[in-house]
Amino acid sequence: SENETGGDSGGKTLIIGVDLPFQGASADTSEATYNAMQLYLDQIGGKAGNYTVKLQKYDDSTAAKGGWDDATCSKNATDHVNNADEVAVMGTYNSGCAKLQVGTLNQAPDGPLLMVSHANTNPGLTKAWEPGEPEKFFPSGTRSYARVITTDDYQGAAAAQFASKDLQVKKCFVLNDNQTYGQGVAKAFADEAAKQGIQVLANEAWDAKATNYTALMQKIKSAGADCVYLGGIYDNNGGQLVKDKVAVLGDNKGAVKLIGPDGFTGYEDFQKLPAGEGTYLTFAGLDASQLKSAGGKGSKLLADYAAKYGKEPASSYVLYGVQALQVILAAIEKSDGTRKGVNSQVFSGAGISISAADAVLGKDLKIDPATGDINVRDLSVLQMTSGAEKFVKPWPLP
Amino acid sequence: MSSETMSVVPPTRRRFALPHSARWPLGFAIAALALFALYYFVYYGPVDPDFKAWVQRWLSIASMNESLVWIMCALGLNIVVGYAGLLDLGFVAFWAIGGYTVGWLMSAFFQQVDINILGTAPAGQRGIHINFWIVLVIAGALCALMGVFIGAPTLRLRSDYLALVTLGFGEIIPQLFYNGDNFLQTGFNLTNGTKGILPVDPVEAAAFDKSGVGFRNLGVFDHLSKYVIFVFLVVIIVFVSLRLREGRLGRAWLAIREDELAASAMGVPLMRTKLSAYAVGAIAGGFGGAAFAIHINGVLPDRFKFDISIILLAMVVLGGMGNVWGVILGAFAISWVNSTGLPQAGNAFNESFGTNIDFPSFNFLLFGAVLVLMMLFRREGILPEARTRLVLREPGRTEAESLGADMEAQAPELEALPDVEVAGEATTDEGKRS
Amino acid sequence: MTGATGPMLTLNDIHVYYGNIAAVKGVTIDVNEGEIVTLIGSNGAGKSTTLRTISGLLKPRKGNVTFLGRRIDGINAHDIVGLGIAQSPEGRRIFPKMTVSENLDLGAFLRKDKAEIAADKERMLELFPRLRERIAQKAGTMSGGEQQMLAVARALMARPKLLLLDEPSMGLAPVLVDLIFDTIKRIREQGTTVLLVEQNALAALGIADRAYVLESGTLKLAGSAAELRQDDDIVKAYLGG
Amino acid sequence: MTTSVAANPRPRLGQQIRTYAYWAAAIAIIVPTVIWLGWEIATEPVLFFSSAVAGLSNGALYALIALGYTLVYGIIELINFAHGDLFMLGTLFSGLVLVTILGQTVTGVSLVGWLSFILALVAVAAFCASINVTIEFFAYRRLRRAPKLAPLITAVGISFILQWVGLKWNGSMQKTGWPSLLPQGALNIAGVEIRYTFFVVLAVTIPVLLLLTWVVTKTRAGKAMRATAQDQDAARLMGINVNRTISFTFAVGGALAGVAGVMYQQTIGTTRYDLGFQLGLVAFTAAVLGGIGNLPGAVLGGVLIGLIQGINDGVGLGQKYSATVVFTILILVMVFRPAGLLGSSVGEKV
Amino acid sequence: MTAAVEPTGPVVPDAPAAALHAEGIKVQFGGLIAVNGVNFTVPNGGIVSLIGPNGAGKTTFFNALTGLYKVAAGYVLLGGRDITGLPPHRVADLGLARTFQNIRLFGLMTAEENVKVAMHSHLKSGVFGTVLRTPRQRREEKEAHETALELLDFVGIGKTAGEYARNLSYGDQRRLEVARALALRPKVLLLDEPTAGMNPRESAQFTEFVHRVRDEKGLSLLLIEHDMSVVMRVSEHITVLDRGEKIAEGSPEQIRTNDRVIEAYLGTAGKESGA
Ligand SMILES: Nc1ncnc2c1ncn2[C@@H]1O[C@H](COP(=O)(O)OP(=O)(O)OP(=O)(O)O)[C@@H](O)[C@H]1O
Ligand SMILES: Nc1ncnc2c1ncn2[C@@H]1O[C@H](COP(=O)(O)OP(=O)(O)OP(=O)(O)O)[C@@H](O)[C@H]1O
Ligand SMILES: CC(C)C[C@H](N)C(=O)O
Ligand SMILES: [Mg+2]
Ligand SMILES: [Mg+2]
Repeated sequence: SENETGGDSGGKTLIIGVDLPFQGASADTSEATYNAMQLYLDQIGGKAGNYTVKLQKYDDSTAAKGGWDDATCSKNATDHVNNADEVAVMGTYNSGCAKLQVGTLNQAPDGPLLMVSHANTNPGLTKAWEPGEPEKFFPSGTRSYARVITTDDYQGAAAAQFASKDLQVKKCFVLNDNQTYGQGVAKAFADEAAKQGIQVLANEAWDAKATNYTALMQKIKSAGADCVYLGGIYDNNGGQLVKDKVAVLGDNKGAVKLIGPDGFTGYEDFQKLPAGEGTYLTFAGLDASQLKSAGGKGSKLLADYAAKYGKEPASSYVLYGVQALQVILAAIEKSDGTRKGVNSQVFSGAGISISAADAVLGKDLKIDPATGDINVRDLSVLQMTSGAEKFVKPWPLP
Repeated sequence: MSSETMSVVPPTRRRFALPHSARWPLGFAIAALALFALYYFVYYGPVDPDFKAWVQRWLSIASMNESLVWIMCALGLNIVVGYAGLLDLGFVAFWAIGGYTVGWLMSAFFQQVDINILGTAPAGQRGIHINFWIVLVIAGALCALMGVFIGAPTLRLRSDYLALVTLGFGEIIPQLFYNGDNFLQTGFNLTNGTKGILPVDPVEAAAFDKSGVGFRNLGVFDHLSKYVIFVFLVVIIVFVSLRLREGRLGRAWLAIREDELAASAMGVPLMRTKLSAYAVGAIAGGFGGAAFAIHINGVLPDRFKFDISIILLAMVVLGGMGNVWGVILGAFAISWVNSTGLPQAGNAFNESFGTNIDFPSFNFLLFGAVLVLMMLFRREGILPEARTRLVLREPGRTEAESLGADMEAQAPELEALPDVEVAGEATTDEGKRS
Repeated sequence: MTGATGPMLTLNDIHVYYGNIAAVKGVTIDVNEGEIVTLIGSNGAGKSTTLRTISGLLKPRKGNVTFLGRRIDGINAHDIVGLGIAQSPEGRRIFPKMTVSENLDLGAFLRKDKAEIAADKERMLELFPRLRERIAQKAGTMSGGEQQMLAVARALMARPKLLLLDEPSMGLAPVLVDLIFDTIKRIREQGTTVLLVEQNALAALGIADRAYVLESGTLKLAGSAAELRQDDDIVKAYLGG
Repeated sequence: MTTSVAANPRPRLGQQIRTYAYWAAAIAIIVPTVIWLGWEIATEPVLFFSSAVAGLSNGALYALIALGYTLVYGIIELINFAHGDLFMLGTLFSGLVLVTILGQTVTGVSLVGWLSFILALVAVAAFCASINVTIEFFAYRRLRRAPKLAPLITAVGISFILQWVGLKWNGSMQKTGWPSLLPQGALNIAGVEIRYTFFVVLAVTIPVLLLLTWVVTKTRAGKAMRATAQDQDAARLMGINVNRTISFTFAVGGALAGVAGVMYQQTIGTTRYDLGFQLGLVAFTAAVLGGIGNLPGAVLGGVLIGLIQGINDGVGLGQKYSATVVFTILILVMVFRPAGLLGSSVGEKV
Repeated sequence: MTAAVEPTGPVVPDAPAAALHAEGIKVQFGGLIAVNGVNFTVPNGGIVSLIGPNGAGKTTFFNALTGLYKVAAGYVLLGGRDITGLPPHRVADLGLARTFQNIRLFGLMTAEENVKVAMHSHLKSGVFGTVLRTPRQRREEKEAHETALELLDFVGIGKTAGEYARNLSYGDQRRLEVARALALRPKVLLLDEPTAGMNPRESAQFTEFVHRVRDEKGLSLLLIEHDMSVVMRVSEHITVLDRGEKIAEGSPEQIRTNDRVIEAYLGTAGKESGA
């Protein structure tokens, strides 16, 4: 890896690692994301500037876990670094996984290896959140992580405001799945809910291994909640959780509302689950229906995707995946083809910006070179209606 | 040397022959050194990039280091199960404790305090920063203590129950770590929960790189230097295992494995002897845990699951209970297949046949099948100790008589099978003993 | 004796192995109906192995076993019991977690005649009053000798045509040793054939019609019990003379 | 006898201290627990009893699984780690029978529903029984005379293989959203809800327990099973067909796993390839808690564990400590009553 | 204790000075009193037998002496020292060794190792000594090795030192049990039915062996035995138990002619076969 050929870079092939959970509940979304990215790359001729670009899959999940896996995430990080031609990583899907990788990627011997995520919403990756964050992810002193989606401090807050203002909720019981992302978004929700005058009855973890949640729901019932917030991902036995919520606390359209974050969006299983009906969901961006109705590159890509694969992807994160790819391609295009070069395109000078015409999100985008965060902050409220996520309203943010 | 002796072959040969007991240690040393040389050249020598890629793919140093961690823990379990015959299904607890010791004492996690004992953290960082080598000793001690703590109330139990209770501890302790961000609902953050404690401080040790050997803090990518540390730890554990087995304690362990009641009537204090097996095994587990923490540069509770205990047990059994060399082989084989063999073979297969089979998901099948087939056809492991072979092959006559067990004769059904292999082994076994 | 032709039980040149080790190497034995035949020999001679082979717990690698004109080597042990061979095995092998009563019942496992079974059980308790005292005790907690009584009684509960006894007097008090030998004589009178293995060779030869002497897995001598009692070698080797 | 002193044993100080420590520890554990429970009942009766009932319904299911565990253990002293996984396959097969084959797609009670339910019970029981018998035939039978560790490890291996089957069959995700044919809804007693399905589970578990107890203690087959359990060669000498007896035991154990599978699929209705492994541990714990090998003990143990979990979820440390609580109790029972709640210890005779 | 018990033999007056003295031993299993108030003495250097019908409580009494069972009443003095209620390994340490009615060797250890196990309490080296192989540890191991071989030779199975115990013949296993017990350097050796399964000739040889052990190792022996020829020849003093109680004690001659013993134990024929 030392003898990197710096000079003559014409036609050199560079690799973008695509690090997603290709197994378990998120598998469909990951597969669709990868396919959409490949589709987009093919459409633009597989090149970024002078460089030929290839995608390489990395699976950060295991069949055994049925979702992302600590050990696999850490191992992938090493593999990314060891793959000499890889200049950037697109991913990961789950914030917890990203937090295990960024530190390693950042210390790659030949310069920090850039990661751009389309789905990590946990704030700590780019801004102060838990002790030591985000500095602890960047031991080399240079930032190397960016994302094209908003963060949970906003998402949680939006959900709390929606619950209070639109749903008139008074007492909310907050659950989290005990993972990085789930705890974060649950905390953000609980903090804002308290500010909004909602009584937060508890913020406690649900056990993904439990056979059922009847006793837990009884507890929520006897606490008198009129709202249950699920901070976490559907993968963690979310189906059973929702079923037991309905069995004990009644319909989601009834007295006790059920609210979830983006971790419950895009799962076909959940959409098919009868008990899911009426659940409110937030999404830390624009959902597919909005992107489609906005027209432009995004909606064209979705149409092409549907033409090629028979149906549109279930998750809105698929387009965000392509958006992350666009950011990486832009960085590669401007760079000298080395890891260091690619990364510094994002985190120095003006950073990366993509015009509304080019961006699949259809907005003028800019990655803040100081933090790696994106300038647009969209938040959508959705509701599970007859087996599909239906857009309810956007939630304006400060 | 006179010409007559020259003509006689055997004496000349004997001059080069190794004592039997030195064969395996020497083999191990050669393998370890050869690997070191290989990695050194792959990383820092002028090697063909294809070869480098090949090594990285099939025998990457990171997975080698992980194998070494498995080996340490398997060796620890071997003392408990293989030597003392105490079935422990919760060994993962020690691995976890060893890991967290590093997490606690070598990171910025405890922001409340500022302790630095020969630590390697960047100046000004709060937390507890103690030198790895001290922490290693602490981890061993803590695990030994935990071993005694776990053992004391439970070692009186019959073997099955002991298995269950250790299993219980193997579930409880990781769960306490897992939920330790709000330890027992007290609000105290003991372990940072699922998010784990990372990164941990670098280890200060001999570093091997392009420029040769130096003494400095190791970085995330100093795999080779960590390899040296891990091999060193394995050597210590092997050495202690071998020495203990020979002595008074090893005999007492064996006696307990054979017949607890008779052992106690012969003056062997049961509790103390069993506890010592637990403690010594736990220390090895603690070393493994500490090594693992510096290998992955942190600790994450998710790794410490029940299956780890089972896999460790499988390693011990596959390799040959009671024989450290067998256990090393077994542990290496299983961890290599899990981390590298299966996925890479799968990739190779998928690439060349254009299929899309998810090979790693077959590891359940592979793993299960290996266990079952081993038990059916080679119960004593790949590299059995003569004694263990007998334990698992054909229980003795006295046992059958005194316990009224069902193990007296070979099953008539089996008698009917032409069992050539068994015959061959039995003779070699006889040969070895004499 | 019911006019059957030929011996009731024949072992014809049997070879029996434990794994690789030959325990019995070419033994030929006949037992005629109504006889008491004893098998003597020093430790490890292969006596118990022979009995286990008859019962079908072991399979001879070579040779055959015939019972009432039928080959029984290779037949399942439980079927052999059905043919009328019961054994009181070496080491007692009572069911330790079952009561004395249940143990006795199991002796009659293959029998269907409830009333008769009850009567037989009563008879056993009569014979060994100690067992009656302990009737509801878990057999495993009984003393060695008590277990031995139970093992013999259990075998008798099967009402076998051929009874195999492996060291029935082991660990018994002298009074009971006498009782056991008396009992053996008595059941023979009632028509049961007995093959007896004993260390207490003197006593065994005292009640047996014929005897076989085993030595390291092979047959060393055979003859009438009375003859063997006079044989100097035998006396020297086994009777402590 | 000149000095016929009725000498009393002279207790040693160390021993005395140990006895006191033992009792002190027992009291130190029991008293606060009882006080705490009392306090919870007094302050939040509805929550307490609701959680308890929720736990009990799980417990009844654990009991069914534990029965199969204890039965097999009782006969061949094998901790059959694969039992839970067989149960998991049972849940999947139940789904297959009811949804795919019988075409049940909506939740709700009907005569056809009940008939299908009963048919599923029979079919799944038969399915699991035959798998179990097959496993016994190919694996455990060859290990009859091997020391305990060998079949134990084999069982672990089989467990992995069955999990793999589940993984390939169902994928690595939770399978959920099956329709249930059992009456939904709940009986409300002073605010405490008892789901109707609980009664169905009881209506299955209790007769099964009684039937099994009768089989094991009263029938010839049962006697053969117990004899085989203790000494296989001696059992052969009694005329017992040991292989058939063990096959029969595995068949019954498998059928129990199947019945539990149907009940689980119909009442809880979420499964995953590793469900069986987890519940297997719980069920095994239940079996040991009750006294392993003891049938009523298994049911008691299962119900107790469910109850404890429920109370812990509702008013205790919370769900995330459920394994900790269950296993702590298990360890305490092992320490204070090593033979389990209903088991009796037979000391070794020397 | 029933009044019927007559001290028929030379009662040891100075009990505490005896090698082993048990007073009022009572063992209970639930409602069953297996041993009831038995007083018992093994004089220094004596060979004493315990006989009695099956189920009389002999083995149970042994187990009570060696700490395997808890006594409900009574105490045990070993060389004047109270050992009641001590755990088995402590009892063994203090010099009370035993063999088992059912042989309980460590089957998969060699004969030599079997013997060395019993030296556990005499050896001193700990974990560190063993790992570092200190000179002291090496010396100790060497001595242990020599002692073990010596003991095996003593019981006549020196050739089998390297054999696994389970491969030894029955008679050799019995001998190994004795060698192992001797390795404890006991003051008193308890043998439970040592000749069971031996043929009369071997039993006869055993008698001499017992004397040799006593004389050369300078210890006291207590044995349980049903073979009257052995008992009568070997014992200096015999105690008879029946139903947990002592019904007689005395010299072999006294016992042989004691009516109660004949009735309960020997039977009429017992005399002939025992002679
Ligand atoms: N389960 C076994 N495994 C291996 N070898 C055995 C087994 N059982 C017996 N043997 C060996 O087979 C030979 C014959 O043993 P067997 O038990 O038949 O002798 P025996 O004549 O009954 O002696 P004893 O008087 O001691 O009962 C002996 O050498 C013995 O060690
Ligand atoms: N654990 C126990 N539980 C219940 N009863 C027991 C237990 N152990 C022994 N017994 C009973 O106590 C009595 C004494 O048994 P013990 O073994 O001491 O007899 P023994 O004198 O050694 O007889 P043997 O000469 O037959 O060996 C017997 O009746 C036996 O059934
Ligand atoms: C797609 C989501 C389930 C992932 C989540 N936003 C996270 O950061 O982990
Ligand atoms: Mg025999
Ligand atoms: Mg006895």
